[in-house]
Amino acid sequence: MKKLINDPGAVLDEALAGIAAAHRDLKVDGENKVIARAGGTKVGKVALISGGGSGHEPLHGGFVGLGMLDAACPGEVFTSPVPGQMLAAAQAVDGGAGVLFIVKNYTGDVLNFQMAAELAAEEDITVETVLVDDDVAVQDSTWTAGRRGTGATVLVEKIAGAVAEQGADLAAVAEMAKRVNAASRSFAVALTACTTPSSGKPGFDLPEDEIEVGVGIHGEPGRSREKLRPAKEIVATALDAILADQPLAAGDETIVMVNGLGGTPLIELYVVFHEVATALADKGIVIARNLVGNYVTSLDMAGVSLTVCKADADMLSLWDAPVNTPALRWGS
Amino acid sequence: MKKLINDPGAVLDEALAGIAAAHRDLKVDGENKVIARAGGTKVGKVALISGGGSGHEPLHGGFVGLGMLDAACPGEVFTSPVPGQMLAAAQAVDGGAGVLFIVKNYTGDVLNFQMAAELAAEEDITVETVLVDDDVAVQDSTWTAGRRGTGATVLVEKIAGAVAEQGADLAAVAEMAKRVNAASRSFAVALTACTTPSSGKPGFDLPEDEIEVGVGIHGEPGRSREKLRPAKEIVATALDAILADQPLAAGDETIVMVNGLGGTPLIELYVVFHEVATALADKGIVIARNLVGNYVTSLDMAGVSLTVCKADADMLSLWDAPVNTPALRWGS
Amino acid sequence: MDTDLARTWVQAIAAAVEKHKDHLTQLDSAIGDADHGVNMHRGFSATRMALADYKAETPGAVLVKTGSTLISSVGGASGPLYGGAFRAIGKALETPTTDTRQFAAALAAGLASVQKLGAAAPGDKTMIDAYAPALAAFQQQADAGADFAAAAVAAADAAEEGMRATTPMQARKGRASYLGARSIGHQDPGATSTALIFRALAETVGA
Amino acid sequence: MDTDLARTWVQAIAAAVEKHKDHLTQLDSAIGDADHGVNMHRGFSATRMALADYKAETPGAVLVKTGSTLISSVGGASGPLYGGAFRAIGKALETPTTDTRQFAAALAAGLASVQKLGAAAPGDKTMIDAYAPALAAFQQQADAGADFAAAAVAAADAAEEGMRATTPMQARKGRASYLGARSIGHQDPGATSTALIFRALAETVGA
Ligand SMILES: Nc1ncnc2c1ncn2[C@@H]1O[C@H](COP(=O)(O)OP(=O)(O)O)[C@@H](O)[C@H]1O
Ligand SMILES: Nc1ncnc2c1ncn2[C@@H]1O[C@H](COP(=O)(O)OP(=O)(O)O)[C@@H](O)[C@H]1O
Ligand SMILES: [Mg+2]
Ligand SMILES: [Mg+2]
Ligand SMILES: [Mg+2]
Ligand SMILES: [Mg+2]
Repeated sequence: MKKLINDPGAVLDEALAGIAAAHRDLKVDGENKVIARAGGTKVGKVALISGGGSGHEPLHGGFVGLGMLDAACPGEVFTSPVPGQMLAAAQAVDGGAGVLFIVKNYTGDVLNFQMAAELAAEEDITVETVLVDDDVAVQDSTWTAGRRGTGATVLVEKIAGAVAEQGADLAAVAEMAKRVNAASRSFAVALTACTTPSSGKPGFDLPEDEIEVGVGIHGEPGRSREKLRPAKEIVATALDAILADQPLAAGDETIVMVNGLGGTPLIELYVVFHEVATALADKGIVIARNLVGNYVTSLDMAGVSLTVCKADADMLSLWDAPVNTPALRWGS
Repeated sequence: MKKLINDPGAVLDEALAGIAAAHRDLKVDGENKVIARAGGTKVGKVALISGGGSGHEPLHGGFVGLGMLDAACPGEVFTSPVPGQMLAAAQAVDGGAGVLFIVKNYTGDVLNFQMAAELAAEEDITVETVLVDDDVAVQDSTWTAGRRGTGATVLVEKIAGAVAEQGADLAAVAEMAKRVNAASRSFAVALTACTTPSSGKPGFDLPEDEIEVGVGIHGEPGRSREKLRPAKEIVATALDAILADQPLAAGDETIVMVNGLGGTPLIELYVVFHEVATALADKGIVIARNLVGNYVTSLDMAGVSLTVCKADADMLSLWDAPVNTPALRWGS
Repeated sequence: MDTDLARTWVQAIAAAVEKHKDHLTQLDSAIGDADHGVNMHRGFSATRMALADYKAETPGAVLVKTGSTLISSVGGASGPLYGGAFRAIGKALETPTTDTRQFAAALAAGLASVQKLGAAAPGDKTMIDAYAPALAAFQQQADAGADFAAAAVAAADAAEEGMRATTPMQARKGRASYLGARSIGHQDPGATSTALIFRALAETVGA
Repeated sequence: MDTDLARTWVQAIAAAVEKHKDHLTQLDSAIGDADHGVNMHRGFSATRMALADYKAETPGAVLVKTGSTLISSVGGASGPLYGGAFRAIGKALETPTTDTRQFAAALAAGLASVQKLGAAAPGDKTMIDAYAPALAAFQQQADAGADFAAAAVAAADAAEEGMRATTPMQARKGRASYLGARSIGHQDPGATSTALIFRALAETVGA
């Protein structure tokens, strides 16, 4: 294993120290492992908290700031955070208008956030929880832990964050978060496996000419193992899976994210985006907004995920609202 | 070779098409391979043009926009662009106040930009050229093609871009670019080699327990091949090399960039930044501003480069000036 | 079971987890995300520390503390599940000593907690597939009037059998469920740690 | 040399570059950035196309066009260097036909262009180490009154010898210079393509 770390057990603490040193707009509570806005939450604003295992940076800490999250709770690498973290975060950022937990649908995250919500309720903090479960690679969700939460998390956090910033109440913020999740689908393909610091070995073996189609962001297996093929065909596979699950019509407006899984050069992501844009244009589907880059990574995994959100006018205008976080920044 | 591409020969064209589709604020001339601001250059503003081989994304196209470059000329992967590109760029963005070429010091880039400057002069466009040569890994520069241009390019483009935006004339913009370059030093370490699409094989062989210390952004060899060691020691090596070349005193203010080479997870970059911040703090050196992320990459290479710029008050205030590009964005 | 025995049991689990950490992680790397050993180790190290200067009057207090510490230190799916289970077991052991039947009832409360939280059924290839047979064996022994040590050994044996029986199962809960049929042929990490927990109990009371 | 011969020469270079593309890239991968073959191939493919419908009255016009096309299509260090060289050679061949001495002078102008632009000296492990001996051999033959074909063969032989002589050299220019002593033991890619260019000349005039 080759990593720029000191000690596999210290990665999270040291990365948090680095985040604290790098970003003045963030306040890092190293004890409770909470990343929050330095300025705190405006009284009366609904606070958004997300979290999950580390190793997906910039998710979630990189999305803390004006117009997006109020706090993030990073767990150990690929391990859900513990309820105490979310409770500490909720206590730190509750502005009196309640807290929205944005939770990616993994058993560990769901259970820990659920316990945190119970603890918060005991402290008289009102909590609503929204599950993100956009990964269409997971079929038969009655026979599994359900669809995994992946790329749509960024869209949910951005759009719900914007509506919260505008002063919406907790129910309305939760409602918008659910709408964005319901409108979003993702699908990922891995070219290589990722290696966690603590295991030191790639999570799975992938021969030099094969790809994992439908991979999860912790290296969970996908629908199938297939031969490496051109970007155009990989994009077709991902788009087919997404559109089979949520058909889109000509004229529909979308927000599209082409997301690198951590080890993929940006130039390849642009090649992929070109294919996505071409394929959607052929169907008359409009890419109204887009993100191309590393947003929800899987450590050093080479590969790409595609997220398509069928966006209505509200979502688009909330998308355009100012955001000022380490990883997403626009407007003013 | 595992890459998300269609055809090794088409990577640049297709990536440019992707950039064009993704960024409304940019205008991409696919014929001449020029990425420019969609809005053009204000009359009377000095235009900044940079360029170089592709494979270092977001450099340079990702730095085109308000407060930074007016145009970028991407060459083939790891191959300098051709003079016709720079000429087309100069013709497209000259606002009558002249053009600054920002050139990383590689023989190919230097020669091609030099020819472009001659061609531009024939078209009555005034051109100044600034060479960036910050890589302290190259010793004995009298016996080599000189120091390579790497991470400092981002700082030069940002700060010179800001002064140009304020209306400075060509001489003043060039002067500031030179000042930033002169104040900056970089050093990189590779954990893995990168693979170009056309060669299809890693540029060098690096055993599982070794690192290339002082590597260049095209996989040029560094000072030595050494055993993998903890981030703290790798940072010490890089910082020692940088500070040996340009000693800094307690109280000196710096802009520090911890830059991923393409295949390094962001969480590791934060671990590295923590080490840099700790080591500089021990010496009383102030990190006044910082960047942590992928800015000057080397395709899929795992590794990190460290850039330290001894920044004066002018540089810091220009650093803070608004910038609105795909890869760097703040202010308003 | 008394307070000291509860402490010794938790220590024994911590020792077993430490010893089998890499094995658990390896199992989790085949069908999960390669962290179960690390997670359990983090949790039981924290528990060891938490119990060191914790004054308890009942075995229940020890086990509630154990559960709370697991919840606040493990993360992942196993943290709340085991944490909730130990808390439930502990809450059912309010007297300074308990007999075999009372302990069987406490173990049943623990399993109920896991099932309530995780909504998994036997056969879903989870810790339940070791826990449920272990509980059944313990109960049977208790009902038959066996002593604590004999019941604990029966439970440990049953847990290990249940653990091995997860290998041919297809996972339907947790991360392994994403593998679908590909999860078949691998032993469940959580069932494996559950077997360690029951074996630790048997060794503790047998010693 | 006349206009047709100039065209044939450039075609022959293009064919040789196509054939040896991977070899050139492989050499460049050892001490450079693994693109020399791709660069040269891109340049001479473009040149082939550019010359196809280009009406030229002199060999010089063909070679100036070749140089300009290389400049506008190769990039890297070799683009301006070879482009400038062909332009300089072409500019020295203004008449419809030229004799061996005139061609020697043209080749000299080409080398001067490379040296002016790249500032490399013989022994720096660059294309100059093939070009300079090739030119010297050609000049010597021309001065001795040899015919064009003989001079070209001598030049090609000398270029190849010069190319091989780059192997033990330590690079002082271009990307390979960063290797320092580690560049020793590898043949220079640019010297290798220069040898192809002179061999193509010999084969063209000898055919
Ligand atoms: N819903 C569930 N009910 C019971 N046990 C579960 C459930 N989901 C997962 N598990 C158990 O948890 C174990 C995995 O724990 P761990 O690896 O620590 O957490 P994570 O899956 O979050 O990484 C699985 O092997 C399984 O036995
Ligand atoms: N300053 C120079 N003078 C002469 N030849 C040079 C010089 N620098 C580089 N070269 C030649 O160029 C060759 C490399 O060309 P190429 O790989 O196409 O360009 P790049 O180095 O930009 O990738 C080297 O092998 C060397 O022969
Ligand atoms: Mg986990
Ligand atoms: Mg090159
Ligand atoms: Mg796990
Ligand atoms: Mg080269």
